[in-house]
Amino acid sequence: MIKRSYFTSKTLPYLLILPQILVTVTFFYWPAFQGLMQSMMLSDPFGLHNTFVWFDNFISLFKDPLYLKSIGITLGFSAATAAVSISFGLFVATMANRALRAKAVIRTLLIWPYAVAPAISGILWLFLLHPSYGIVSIFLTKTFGLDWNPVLRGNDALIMVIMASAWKEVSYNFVFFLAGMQSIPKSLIEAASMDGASPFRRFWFITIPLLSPTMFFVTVMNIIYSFFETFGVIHTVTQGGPGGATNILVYKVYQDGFIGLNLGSSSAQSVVLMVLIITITVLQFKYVERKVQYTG
Amino acid sequence: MVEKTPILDALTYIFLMLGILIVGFPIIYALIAATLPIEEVSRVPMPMIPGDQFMVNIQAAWEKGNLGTQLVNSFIMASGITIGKICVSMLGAFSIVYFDYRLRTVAFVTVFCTLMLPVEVRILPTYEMAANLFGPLNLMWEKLGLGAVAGWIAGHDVEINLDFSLLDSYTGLILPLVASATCTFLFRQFFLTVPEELCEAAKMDGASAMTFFRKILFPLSKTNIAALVVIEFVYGWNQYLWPLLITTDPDMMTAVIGLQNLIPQADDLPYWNVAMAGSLLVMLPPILVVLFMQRWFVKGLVEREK
Amino acid sequence: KPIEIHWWHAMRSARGEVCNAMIKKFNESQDKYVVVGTNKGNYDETVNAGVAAIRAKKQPHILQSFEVGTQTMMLSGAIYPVYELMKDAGYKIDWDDYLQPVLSYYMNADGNLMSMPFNSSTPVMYYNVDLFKKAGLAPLSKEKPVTWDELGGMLKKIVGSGVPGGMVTAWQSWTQIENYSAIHNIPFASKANGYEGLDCELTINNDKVVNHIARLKGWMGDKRFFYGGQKYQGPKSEFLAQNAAVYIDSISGIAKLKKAVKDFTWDVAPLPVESWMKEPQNSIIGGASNWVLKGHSKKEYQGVAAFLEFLANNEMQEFWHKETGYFPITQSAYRSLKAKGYYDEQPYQEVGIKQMTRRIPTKISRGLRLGYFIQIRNIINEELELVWNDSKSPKEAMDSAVARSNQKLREFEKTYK
Amino acid sequence: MAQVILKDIVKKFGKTEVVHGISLEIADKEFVVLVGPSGCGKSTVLRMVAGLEKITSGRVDIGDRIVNDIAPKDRHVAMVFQNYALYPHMNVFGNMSFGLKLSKTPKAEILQRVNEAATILGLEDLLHRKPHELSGGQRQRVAMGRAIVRKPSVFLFDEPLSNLDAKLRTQMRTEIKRLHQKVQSTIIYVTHDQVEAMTLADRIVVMRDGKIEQVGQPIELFQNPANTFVAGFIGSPPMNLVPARIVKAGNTLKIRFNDQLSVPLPVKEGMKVKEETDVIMGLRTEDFTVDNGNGGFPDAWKLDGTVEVVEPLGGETHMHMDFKGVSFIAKSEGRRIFHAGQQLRMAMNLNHLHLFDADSTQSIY
Amino acid sequence: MAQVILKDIVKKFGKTEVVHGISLEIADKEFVVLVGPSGCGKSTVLRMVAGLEKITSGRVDIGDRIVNDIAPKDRHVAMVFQNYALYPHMNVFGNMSFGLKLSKTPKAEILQRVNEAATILGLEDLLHRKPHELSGGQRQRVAMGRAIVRKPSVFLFDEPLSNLDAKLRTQMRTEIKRLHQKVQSTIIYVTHDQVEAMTLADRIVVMRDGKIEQVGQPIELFQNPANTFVAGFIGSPPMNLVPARIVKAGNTLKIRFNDQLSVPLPVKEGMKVKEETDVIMGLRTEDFTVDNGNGGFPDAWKLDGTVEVVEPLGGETHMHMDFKGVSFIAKSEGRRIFHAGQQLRMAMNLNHLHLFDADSTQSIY
Ligand SMILES: Nc1ncnc2c1ncn2[C@@H]1O[C@H](COP(=O)(O)OP(=O)(O)OP(=O)(O)O)[C@@H](O)[C@H]1O
Ligand SMILES: Nc1ncnc2c1ncn2[C@@H]1O[C@H](COP(=O)(O)OP(=O)(O)OP(=O)(O)O)[C@@H](O)[C@H]1O
Ligand SMILES: O=P(O)(O)OC[C@H](O)CO
Ligand SMILES: [Mg+2]
Ligand SMILES: [Mg+2]
Repeated sequence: MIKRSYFTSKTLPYLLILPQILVTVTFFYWPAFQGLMQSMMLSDPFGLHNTFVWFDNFISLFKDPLYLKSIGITLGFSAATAAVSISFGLFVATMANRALRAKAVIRTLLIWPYAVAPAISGILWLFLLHPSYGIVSIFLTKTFGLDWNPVLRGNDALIMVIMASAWKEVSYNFVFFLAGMQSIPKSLIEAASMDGASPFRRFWFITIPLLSPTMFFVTVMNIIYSFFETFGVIHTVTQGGPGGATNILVYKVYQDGFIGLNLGSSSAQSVVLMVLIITITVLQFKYVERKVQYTG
Repeated sequence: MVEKTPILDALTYIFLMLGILIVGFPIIYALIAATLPIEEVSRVPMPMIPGDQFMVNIQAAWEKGNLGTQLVNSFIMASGITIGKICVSMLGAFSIVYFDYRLRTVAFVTVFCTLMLPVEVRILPTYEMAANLFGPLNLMWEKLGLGAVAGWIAGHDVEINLDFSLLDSYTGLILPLVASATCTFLFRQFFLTVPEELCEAAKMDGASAMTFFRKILFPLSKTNIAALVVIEFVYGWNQYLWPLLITTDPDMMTAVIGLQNLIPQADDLPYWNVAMAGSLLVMLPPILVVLFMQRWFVKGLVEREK
Repeated sequence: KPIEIHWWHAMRSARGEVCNAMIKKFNESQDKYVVVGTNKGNYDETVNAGVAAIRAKKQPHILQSFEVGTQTMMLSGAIYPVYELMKDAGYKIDWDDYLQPVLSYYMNADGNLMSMPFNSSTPVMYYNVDLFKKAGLAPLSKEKPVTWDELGGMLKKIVGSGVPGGMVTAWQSWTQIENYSAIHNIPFASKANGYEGLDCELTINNDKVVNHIARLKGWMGDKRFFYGGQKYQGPKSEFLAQNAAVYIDSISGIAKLKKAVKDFTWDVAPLPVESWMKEPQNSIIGGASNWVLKGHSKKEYQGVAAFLEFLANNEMQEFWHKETGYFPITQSAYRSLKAKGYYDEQPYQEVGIKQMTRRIPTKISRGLRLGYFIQIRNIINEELELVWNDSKSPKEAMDSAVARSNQKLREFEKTYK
Repeated sequence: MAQVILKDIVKKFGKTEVVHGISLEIADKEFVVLVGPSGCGKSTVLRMVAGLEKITSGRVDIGDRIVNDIAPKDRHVAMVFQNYALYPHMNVFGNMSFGLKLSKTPKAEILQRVNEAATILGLEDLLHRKPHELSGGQRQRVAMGRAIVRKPSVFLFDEPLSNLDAKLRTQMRTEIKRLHQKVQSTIIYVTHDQVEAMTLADRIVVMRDGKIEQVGQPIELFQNPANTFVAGFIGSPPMNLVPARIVKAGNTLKIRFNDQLSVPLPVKEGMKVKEETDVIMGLRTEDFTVDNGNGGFPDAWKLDGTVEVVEPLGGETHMHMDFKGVSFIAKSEGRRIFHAGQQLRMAMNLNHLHLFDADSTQSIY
Repeated sequence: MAQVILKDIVKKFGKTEVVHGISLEIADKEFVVLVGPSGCGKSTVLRMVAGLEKITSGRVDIGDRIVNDIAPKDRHVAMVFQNYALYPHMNVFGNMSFGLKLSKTPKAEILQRVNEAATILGLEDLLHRKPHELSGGQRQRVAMGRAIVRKPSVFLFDEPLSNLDAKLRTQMRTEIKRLHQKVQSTIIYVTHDQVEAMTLADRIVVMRDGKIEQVGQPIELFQNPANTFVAGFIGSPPMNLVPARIVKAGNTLKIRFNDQLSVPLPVKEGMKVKEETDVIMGLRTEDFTVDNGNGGFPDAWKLDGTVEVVEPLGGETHMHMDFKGVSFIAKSEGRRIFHAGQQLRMAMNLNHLHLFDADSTQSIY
């Protein structure tokens, strides 16, 4: 971390880091502190009546079956989103890596959804999967006789937001997997083929294990994405419904805090999320430390 | 590889095409929808042959959604976040990597604790912060009884109410999102890979810290900057919850938020054609940025991993 | 330089345009003030934008809040009650001229008006005349409500005639529980629906409501009823697409239907009642009122008062009513329209007014005043959805809605103690 | 039975041909080293034998089969890569047994073979380590072990030592030599280090630009390089190569460097050098001796020169000499001290003279 | 006036001391090479002279100033780095002129100085190239050019050639030597390559573990290494170092390797070797000769041995020999062919014998 040849100056380094610190403290630490305080208070929506209640908000939160359900939904949603986008991304990346020609074109054709806002992705998929006029749902209903109705049925709604969220992440994962695969030394693959491994076995026994650091990173990023950035998707598509089936944690923070105006509970939920994210970050760093080495 | 696997090769390309098609389908469908008149688009199922109403719909979206102003806002917000983040984080990383000072570790930890925490989890207090930047000062004034002290000194009641709001301002859209360590982290990683000898050579050549930064480090960071420009521009452009909360003036709204006005709500006619036209318009700029700057973008993304 | 008056409202598309027209008229009518109207999204979003702004001390002068936010706003300590405002500004308003069911919703315990009624509505039943005819059904009366049983029979015929679905409803909590309770004089909550104390509790898990929900659920089996969702898709588009022949929504739906329906005839009828309810009560109001927020200068409040006064004048109210379907909130505006023969030409415009004023409101049909009502509505919506998608029985759902809501009510009570 | 025969093999990448029709017969159990400058096609040839690269035209036989269309795993060859290409996620045992597992070898046999190889290479105690827990030399050994367990009839090595430091390189070189003696397989070994080539090879193949320049035993290449390229490539410091002209002097021939300097051309049986031809004269640095009167060389072979640069290496000293405008590097025993500017009389041992045609650069003497 | 004097300099990184009080006087215009194994502190010493590293204690004088507290740019020193450290975004001209520009040198003078340096180094045509458009050798030259333009009184080189391949290394070595002759500055040069050290240095400083082991002219170190470390470090292949014991045999002393093998210890004036001491015997590989009867060595110096491994390098051959259980490496002229297993009678030239104390490893003979 420390460069050997540093500069010495009494004030300059402080001046240089100052803007960063200022912004961070103002818009990060102070709000986070406030959030923490708020999470231990009962307040009216207007912040005019505040009662300090210690951990009551947290206690009632974890006693609330709906919050627990929301945790479950979030986990399921994230896992599914990650699983769909990772497996699809991995699959396409594998194919692209096999393709000898046109890698650049393929990448161009696959990369752009990354740039689409989650909210817009939600709109697109809503349009595709809407029960009464979405082309995909019509296709599903007509072809497979499925009774597809995300407006009514929680599972269908969940599938819809998973699709909309995963779609966008596919390109992100694709980029990483392709890069990961390309950084696996060719000689390893060649050694495996000398050892008599078929393409499929090479993929299974060499590529996948060697991709595990990338896989881990991508998983973490996907989880963070589906925990937070999918807010736009949920907000535009289901608003947490039907019957709370798509009410993921971050949406619940918004719904309870901004729509329901229950600030204490909402803040407590934010704090829970913060702790969660910090844990993930720490894990991520720990893992990165002992990353598998490619060469050697 | 060397195996003769024509079937596998063919499958590879078939699957690739399929993959690209699946990934591309929503946009193709949106494109078609955007060319149709309202009657066609609300037909079930929607015809898959493009119509001729594209420009009409685009225009409708443009006007109805106030997209002209909002695209400009989005652009300002995205660029502001991009430039702000890059400036702040580059200087910060420079300080952390190239200087040795007492509080360096403190600064490092302070900054990097924020690495992965998205705005969403601290949204409410951040909002209040943005609403009045001097809130904490006022609070301290009250809580610490400074007012009373000042009053005692001045001999009369002193009321201080500093008031500086970032709501409905570009600063408000931008600044709170600049507070993240991802870029700083990336620059730090990059600076650590810059050979130490380069810095030493510059020192032997008589360069001061800032000269080294301007003349050597900055030019060397060009590709990293380019990568970050793409990533942060897309990030800024696609922000949702924050601008949703902080802007109330329609002339300050960003395009992604404004787009919600185009989506047929319970109380509108299903103008999906216009909604799709609007969506296309709003998603176009970041897509173009990503496509045109693909090379750097990929590099930047992948380097984040490290 | 004219003084700017900011008004945040939830009026969009058709209604938004009418609002803008009224603002424009006001601004042109004088040069001391300029009203700036801003749509802040739907009702929820507008209230939360307002709350956030109040916390941040960036509040507008006038905030539109739907009826559900009434208790929240009243207790907020952030409002400038309109009766005081108008008095302070020197306006003498004849409050008796206002529609009483509307006023009573927004009055405090002392009978003083806290917010200015603006867009008041009540739910009614829209139906597709053509589909009715096709199914061999006669048009419905605009005065006398059909019973739910009769409606059930009609819907059966309609579905039998090949229409994909029978009935849909917007605002399910408002129309099927809140108004159902009012019309049948069933308490929605204890303590006179919350008017008489923060320590009230919900009572919607009573047999009557549960049975009603169970009936709707039963209708889902043969498509006499289906669920159209809450947003984007909404029941209205089902009605528009003629997937449903009956559509329950606020009278404010008139504006939109007028604009959107091209290929069939529709009409309005009062909400159905139970056959045992010989004298159905009034329905309760919906829509929203304008709250004046504290923290501005006297001069500005002068302008606010002028604007509110302007909105309430006959000309504006007639315009508003005609264009949107919302009530004219003063008796005089109503009378003036009547006198002009407007309701003879457009009889459907009067269905809501008549339904709402058909009886003196009881303590139970007067309205609802609950803390965290926005969350409670979401809870009810959620629980109903769980009924619709077979996750819960009506009784379970209502029990759970009551339990969950009561918890919110207790939290609210604690906060304000 | 594992001779390897390359017949007119050509390799094109797209349109560029990088191997231009190479033919080579490698006997069973022979240790053949391919050398040549970077990019000359050594690896490409090796990889064609391995089956990792398609053969554009020509054919490769291993044992008594044409292997052009046989998959790498079925060619009975094993390869050791420059960067070892160990599977980082498997331990040493896993690395060595991977191929056997894939070919469904019985467990007991795998165990036995791996242990055998581990014993040969002294890896017994490392079987449970992951590659990143090994030193460079150990990794190198594992890579060889992975090759050995498969009992291939041909071993292919692609610069296996170039990632190691000098000391380890010397040590591993010896181990490879020992290994060859033990396993008795055919070995094709690529390097660009001529010391490795000289010390390891039964025969060296010198390549340049996708062609073979010369094939032969190490000492043969050293003593009889076929052309200036081989002459300059084999031997360190490299042979002095100086342009000159053959002229007639009386009835003998002389090698004339410039107006002032020429030496007689010793007559050799069957010599085909003609007068008035431009040549390149080659003489190794060790064929200079400081004249002390008793070297037994004719006087005409002795030249007066000036020492320009002295490079004392301890055991030997390299002197950059100038003889009337012609530069040579001479090697001398290390303990005598010379200094720049010194005048010296040097004897050239013209018995070891080489002459190359100036145009074709081929040896003509 | 640019002598460089190090006086008791110590360097600590945090709590670990890596340079333990080194003193050294370097004369004006002297070419001093620091050698030693990796991590011994060579670079650290150099960097303290350059001013890139604070001196923990002791002092450094350059010319007639104490420079401990003088900034690098004001010390009149220039440094060439191992990886060249060229500014990748500037062209050659930019790289060379950067320092001058920063010191506000007039344009005309910059131009002149850069051109001058470019001429010296043959870089005239490359001034507009970016570093990545240059070959390794050219980059190396630019790095030197960047140092030259500053007209420093002391040049510091930190392993400047270790990134180059063998051929280029030899060539650049000569260039550096020539450069020294031209610019006549003091040079401190760090390397771990002993050939470089031998060929370039006026004096070599051998370091180990932050201390100086020996300072001297190359040949002096080669011939009289102060201890086994220097003995093993200087010379390639390294000196044979074999443990032995001094025993009395009649009235002479003998060096006994084991029960079967011993050689007489030639008597030397003022010799302090005592009987019954454990020693390490050192003999260079070139001090073995295959006995042909006329080497003039006493018979007692001749031993019968077996050739174990032969490494023919062309010009010379290294033979790993076994003499009754004791291993030596012997170097022989290249043209004679030996083979493993051959029995040979070798003469040791005990005139060049070294003895080191087994405990202190210091030279005692
Ligand atoms: N996959 C490829 N595509 C195109 N050209 C290639 C490819 N592989 C090798 N070449 C080219 O073929 C030529 C020979 O390459 P090869 O790797 O065989 O050289 P080499 O003798 O092994 O060199 P080195 O000593 O550097 O390993 C080179 O010019 C190289 O650029
Ligand atoms: N900045 C530093 N912080 C801590 N220890 C250091 C630092 N720089 C060098 N060292 C340590 O000081 C010792 C000497 O390092 P130095 O770089 O001088 O060795 P060297 O002789 O140049 O080795 P090499 O030949 O590998 O370059 C080493 O043990 C090294 O680990
Ligand atoms: O559609 P509106 O404006 O009549 O409002 C309906 C309900 O009252 C909302 O709570
Ligand atoms: Mg190669
Ligand atoms: Mg070093």
